[in-house]
Amino acid sequence: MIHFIAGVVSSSNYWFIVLRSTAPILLVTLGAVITAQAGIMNMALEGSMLWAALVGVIVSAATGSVWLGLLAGIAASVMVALVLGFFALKLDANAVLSGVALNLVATGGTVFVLFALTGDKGISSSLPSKVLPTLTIPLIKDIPWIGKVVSGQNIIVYIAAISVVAIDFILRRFTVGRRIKATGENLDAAKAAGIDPIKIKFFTLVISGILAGFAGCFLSMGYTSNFTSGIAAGRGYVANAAQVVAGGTAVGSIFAALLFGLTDAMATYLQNIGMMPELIQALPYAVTILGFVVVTWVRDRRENERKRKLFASAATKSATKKEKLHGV
Amino acid sequence: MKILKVMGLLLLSAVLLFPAVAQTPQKANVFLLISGSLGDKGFNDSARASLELIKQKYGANVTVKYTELGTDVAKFAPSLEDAGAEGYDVVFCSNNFNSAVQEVAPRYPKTLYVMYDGWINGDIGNVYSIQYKNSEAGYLAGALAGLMTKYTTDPRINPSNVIGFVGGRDITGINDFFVGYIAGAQKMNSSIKIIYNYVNSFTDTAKAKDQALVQYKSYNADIVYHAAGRAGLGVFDAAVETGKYAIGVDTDQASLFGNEPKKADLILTSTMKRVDLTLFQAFEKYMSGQKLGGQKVYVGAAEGVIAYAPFNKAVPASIKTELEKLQGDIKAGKVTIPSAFTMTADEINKLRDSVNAAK
Amino acid sequence: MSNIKKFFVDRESLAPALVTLFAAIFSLLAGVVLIFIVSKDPVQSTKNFLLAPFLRSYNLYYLLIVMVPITFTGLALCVVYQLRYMSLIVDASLYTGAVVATAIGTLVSLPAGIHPAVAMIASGIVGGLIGLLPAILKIRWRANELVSSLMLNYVFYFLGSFVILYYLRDRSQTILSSMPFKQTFLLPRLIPNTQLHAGFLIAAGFVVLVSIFLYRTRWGYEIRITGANPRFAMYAGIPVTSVILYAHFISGFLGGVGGAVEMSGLYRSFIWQMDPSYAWDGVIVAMLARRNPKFVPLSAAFFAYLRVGADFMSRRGDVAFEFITLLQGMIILILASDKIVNYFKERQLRKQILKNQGGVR
Amino acid sequence: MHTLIRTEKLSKIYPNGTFANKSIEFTVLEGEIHGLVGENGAGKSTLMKMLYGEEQPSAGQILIDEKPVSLASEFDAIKAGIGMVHQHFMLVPSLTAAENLVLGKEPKHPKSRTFDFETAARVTEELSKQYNLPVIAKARVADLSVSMRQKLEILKALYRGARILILDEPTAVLTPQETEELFVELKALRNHGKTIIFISHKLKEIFQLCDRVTVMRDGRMIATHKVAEIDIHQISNEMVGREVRFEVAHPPFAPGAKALEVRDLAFVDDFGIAKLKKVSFALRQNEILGVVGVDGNGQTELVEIITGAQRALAGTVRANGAEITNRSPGYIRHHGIAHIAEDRMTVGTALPASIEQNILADRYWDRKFSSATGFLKSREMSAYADTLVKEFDIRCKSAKQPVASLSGGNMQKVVVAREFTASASILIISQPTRGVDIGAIEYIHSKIMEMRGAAKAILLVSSDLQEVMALSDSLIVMHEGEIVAYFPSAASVTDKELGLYMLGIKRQSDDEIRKVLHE
Repeated sequence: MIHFIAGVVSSSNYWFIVLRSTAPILLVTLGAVITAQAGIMNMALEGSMLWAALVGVIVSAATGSVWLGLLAGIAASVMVALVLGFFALKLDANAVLSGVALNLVATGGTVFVLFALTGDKGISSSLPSKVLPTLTIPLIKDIPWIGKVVSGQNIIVYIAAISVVAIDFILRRFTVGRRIKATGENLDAAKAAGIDPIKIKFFTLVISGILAGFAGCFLSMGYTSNFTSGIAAGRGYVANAAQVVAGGTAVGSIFAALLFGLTDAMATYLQNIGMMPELIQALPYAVTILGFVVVTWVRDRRENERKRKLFASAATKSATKKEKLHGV
Repeated sequence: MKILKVMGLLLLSAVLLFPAVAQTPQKANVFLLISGSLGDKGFNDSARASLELIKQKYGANVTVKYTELGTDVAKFAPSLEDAGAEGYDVVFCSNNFNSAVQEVAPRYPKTLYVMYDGWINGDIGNVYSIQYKNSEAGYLAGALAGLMTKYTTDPRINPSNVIGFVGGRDITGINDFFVGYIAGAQKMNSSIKIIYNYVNSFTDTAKAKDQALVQYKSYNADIVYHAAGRAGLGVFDAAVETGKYAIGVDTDQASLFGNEPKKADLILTSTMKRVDLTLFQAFEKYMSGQKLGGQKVYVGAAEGVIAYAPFNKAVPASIKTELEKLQGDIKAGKVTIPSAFTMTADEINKLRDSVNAAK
Repeated sequence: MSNIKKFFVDRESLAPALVTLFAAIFSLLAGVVLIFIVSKDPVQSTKNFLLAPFLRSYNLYYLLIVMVPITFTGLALCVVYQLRYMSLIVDASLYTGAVVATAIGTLVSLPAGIHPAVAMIASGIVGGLIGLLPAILKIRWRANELVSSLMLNYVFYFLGSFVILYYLRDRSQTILSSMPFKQTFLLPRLIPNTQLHAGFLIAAGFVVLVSIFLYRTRWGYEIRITGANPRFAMYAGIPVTSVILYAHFISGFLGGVGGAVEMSGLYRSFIWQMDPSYAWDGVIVAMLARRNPKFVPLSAAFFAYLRVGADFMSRRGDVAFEFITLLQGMIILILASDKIVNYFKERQLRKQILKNQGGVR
Repeated sequence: MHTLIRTEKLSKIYPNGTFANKSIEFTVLEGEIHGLVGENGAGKSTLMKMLYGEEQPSAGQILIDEKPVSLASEFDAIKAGIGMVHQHFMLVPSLTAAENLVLGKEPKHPKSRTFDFETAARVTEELSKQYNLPVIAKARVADLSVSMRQKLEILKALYRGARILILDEPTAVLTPQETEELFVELKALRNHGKTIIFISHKLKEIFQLCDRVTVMRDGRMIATHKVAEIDIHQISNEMVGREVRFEVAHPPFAPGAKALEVRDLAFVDDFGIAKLKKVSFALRQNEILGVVGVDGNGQTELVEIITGAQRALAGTVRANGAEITNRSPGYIRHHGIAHIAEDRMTVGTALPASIEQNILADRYWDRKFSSATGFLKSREMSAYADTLVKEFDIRCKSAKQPVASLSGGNMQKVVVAREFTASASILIISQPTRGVDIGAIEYIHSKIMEMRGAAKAILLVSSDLQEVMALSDSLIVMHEGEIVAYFPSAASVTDKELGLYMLGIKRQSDDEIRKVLHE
């Protein structure tokens, strides 16, 4: 068993599949991270993905252009995020409940629309939709092991990678990142500094909508070549769990999404050696919860440790730190 | 459309007014209930196609109607009830309705319930149930795959003797395909190894694609056969992505990808399970006055229900001939094919293990 | 008469009831508008949608049957909503409860009457234990209960179908189906030739039990106080942690029993091909009931009415029944945004005070 | 001098019905330090929130430079040249001082348009030097001392070009040295031409610092004076509204046995500040032990630990001989401790619940109210609630109405009704009359004295010095998480003397302090 796992992990094909199945999760996790940093939980990511997947397929089939499809899909996804923002930020509705409601609207609405357009409920196979291209990267493709993993992936996989950098930039390099952080960490402080928290939250919602749009379009126009009902398959929810594991950073999102992607891909392989498929499929979700719990636990412990240390120094009144900070 | 409805209503009232007259019915209403959804380019679409055949033959003498019910089994019985109460003469439904049919059919003895892809539990006078010899379909696919994987002059075929299988669920109906597939492949290629996965769903195309990708890429499978309903369409996506072959199931799936030649070119053939034909034939019999209620039939290649779809041009003539001969033999009952229905769980496990390419 | 009035009119104020009514009416109107957009014969479709239970008697029975599981999940969610928790784990409780009941219904031999009762208790306990998990994760590790319950729902769905598939499956069936339940396990049908089963009465009984529990016992009292203000509850000496735990156990218990009742009442073997996800329906039932169990039958009936109408209409016409999921989402959105109503309430209050104070000084 | 800010008939009513500001006519001149005094709940903070755009006036208007302005948000206020230093600092702990300073108006790299941290840090240091307000630009705010955070807040306002600085009780969190330092800095700012509004309820500070002072009471503006022209008594009269506030009949003091004993209690808050450092004292029956101190010197934490809302890092608490350290509030209540929480809105009551539920929340389990099988006796419950409503004069339509619908005073009476009938031997009373009308204050005070007469041991914590002095038999003074003085007889000490201890200027010897343990 261990031998088998080691064999799988060392194969480039495994990592190819990992990257592929991690990409959509990574995209939505980034979306969940950036909204969470601004202090709003985007529970509607699942719905965003569903609408993006459907609208992408419909528009690409209607126009014959995969790029227009992608654009329309992203627009649909952003729309969902904006509606969430409207209810949660303008009408003061509970953000989580509104998100859940929007997901329901999406689950039913996508099938409803698909049926109204094609007469089919389950799959868009009657629509001649297009597929996003895969890319072969010139030099990298020739590197022995890495080339097989990194090159030849769907364009969205690379967009996911670029998104990590982009979100990292937004959060750490751009001024808006500080405003996002201020809004999420101390809303009153942000307001007192003249920042409009609602604007910031809307901004993050739009970003998360774009990211979920990419992810949704990937699912129906790359990952597979059709929209199928419920195609998001809970990835939006997984993202909200992974967001916690990510610890609020773009780089953390990679690890969090990989946690799911690695086990998800491994599950396919473990099935091959006769592990019970149903049990194996529970694994990625179980691992995500585990990661979720471990991360919060470690964070709490670290916090307590910090407090204890501070007390030790305060009690002994050596207070070197205090002096240093008071002094100057 | 409206005229049709009015006519349907007229017909309906005619049927309701003169039930006794219709010894050999001249007119009939048919209702097809679909579990899951259409668009699978297979099983369910095939069932819907039967309605077309019926319309073609009987024209204005029949009204046909279908509805997609999804996976919520709670609504199956009320839907059947509805069909019965509205006086439909013939109701088509799949084996997923088994318990609902048991519940409802006795209440509407005038309606004939045609249940396909499984036998009804118990004996009910107005239920006609049809079981298919899935294992024969599997056997056909296995034979093709077993031969093709040796045909290494084709650049898409690698030297390893590994083929793949993606099943919907680890259940008897699917394992029947699989058992036949193994037997057929072994018959044609004694050193065959098979890599297999179950999607655990008949709808999750993405998962099926993931699994097929693993089979193609990590285990060097040249050909993957699927029996996973709508989810199985993901296998074709994987075939396109890796440039390898796949075998379709239930209908001539290659012909359904007219707008996607890349996909169609990689589907070597499909093992057809003519749900459309069996339902049509059942209806013909009904119209000719035969009593079908209470019967359970087991149909396969002999009845022309299970057969190869036209072969892809990638299949060399020599293989084609050999397979056509095989198909004839099966039709004539000259080949013994194991069936999952007669095997214990252990036997199935052992069989799968013995050919598992991952072990 | 005054008692009846007292039953329906919320003590605190009428506003929430009005919002609820508004949401219900709005959803029906939105439904009709949608029908007119997509249907070729909108009048007939609308008629089928709105009048289904009155057009055909079996639709009425179907409505009552549909009410059973969503009454259970609605009650279960009422209990957690009283705590202002958002856990959706009742989905896993119900599914796993059905699996446990299937095991007992197929493998164990017991006398009639006792057999389903034992199954319900066992399913309830298993469901209750599952219900505890998100609460424990929240209390111990501050993990958001909605997210963790959604993840756990997947885990338990896969575990449950694993058990069905490998231990309880009827191998002679082509499809996924458990072995048939033993006769002793089945609940009686209330009306011959219909599927309306005794589980309906059990659900009704649980409505009464949960109402009494929440509003007439000290444990329910603790739950309500804790929900109203957990810091206050802690301060007043209420063992908040254990309150949260037993409330979640009870919620899961209700889910588990609901699963068992569905199995022994409606079905003859376990034939769920997928998770029926009754918890999502429970969300809206509990919200429409304003987390008060005594209103659950009413809101479950409303929801079942929507669903039966949508099914009937979609079979008869050209509108997909999925549109009720759409309506469901809209109802939640409206109910979640009752801040709009609060806003008007506050504005009125402010005006009143200004008026009372006159010109000030 | 030029009138910088003027308000006309400015009124504010909160959604819950609180009438916080009534037709305020408030004027600030350019270049002055203007004091704003009043007791808790007098409406100072509300007035300032309106000036800073955080709250919108219900009526009236604000004029700056004699021009009407609409301050719809903080952003508008900043644009109008107003800066505010809140009592609770508006800082983002995980960001650095420099990042906090420029938040909302960040410098960017000219080319990449990314955040320019180096410039931010440089600007911070320059401003810091210019106004002589030292901060460490590159340190995270979480690591800064309280006074440095305050300076950062002032710099933040200045960075945004504030002409007018509002400081909301800035000295509440400072040590005396820090306070003095701050005053020097503020005067320097005035000399730079800035206008400062200084909010406080400490009159001494007003006289040290301000040019003019405005007094508020009960949401109204009472008067504005030049500080040089009035004396402290006049202001204090205006603040209180009558000559003598408290005259409580004090029966002779005859302390009984030790009821509550606290030893070596230590606690560190989330920011790593040691809020309690080895606090020890004992409380006896028949005794009202007052706890005196400037807000934020550990009183809140002390009460929270005794009543089980917080866990102590070290130390023990014993009630009637039983150890209750770090036990659950329920356990502690069972051991004879009742508690009037300082914050009745978030802790002391459950606002959406009914008066009845609030009154019975600590005793619903009693056999009087619920049967052995767990069923509630609703008739007994409502009868009981009705009697308490009557006995404690809670003004309401019915005991079934939610507490949220009551006025502050009546809300507090609900708390008092519950806690004083809890059959506890020890009462922990925090801020019993904060934000409560005069009538209710007198009533609550008389009830407290009644409790003392009933042989209870009472720990009284209040930031209202007069209240503590009038009610208490003996006093302890807390400063920076420590007990710095113990007075066995409250009558023998003056408020001036207490002030020296409260501000940390004086400290008793350890031996004297230890007497509070009565060993």
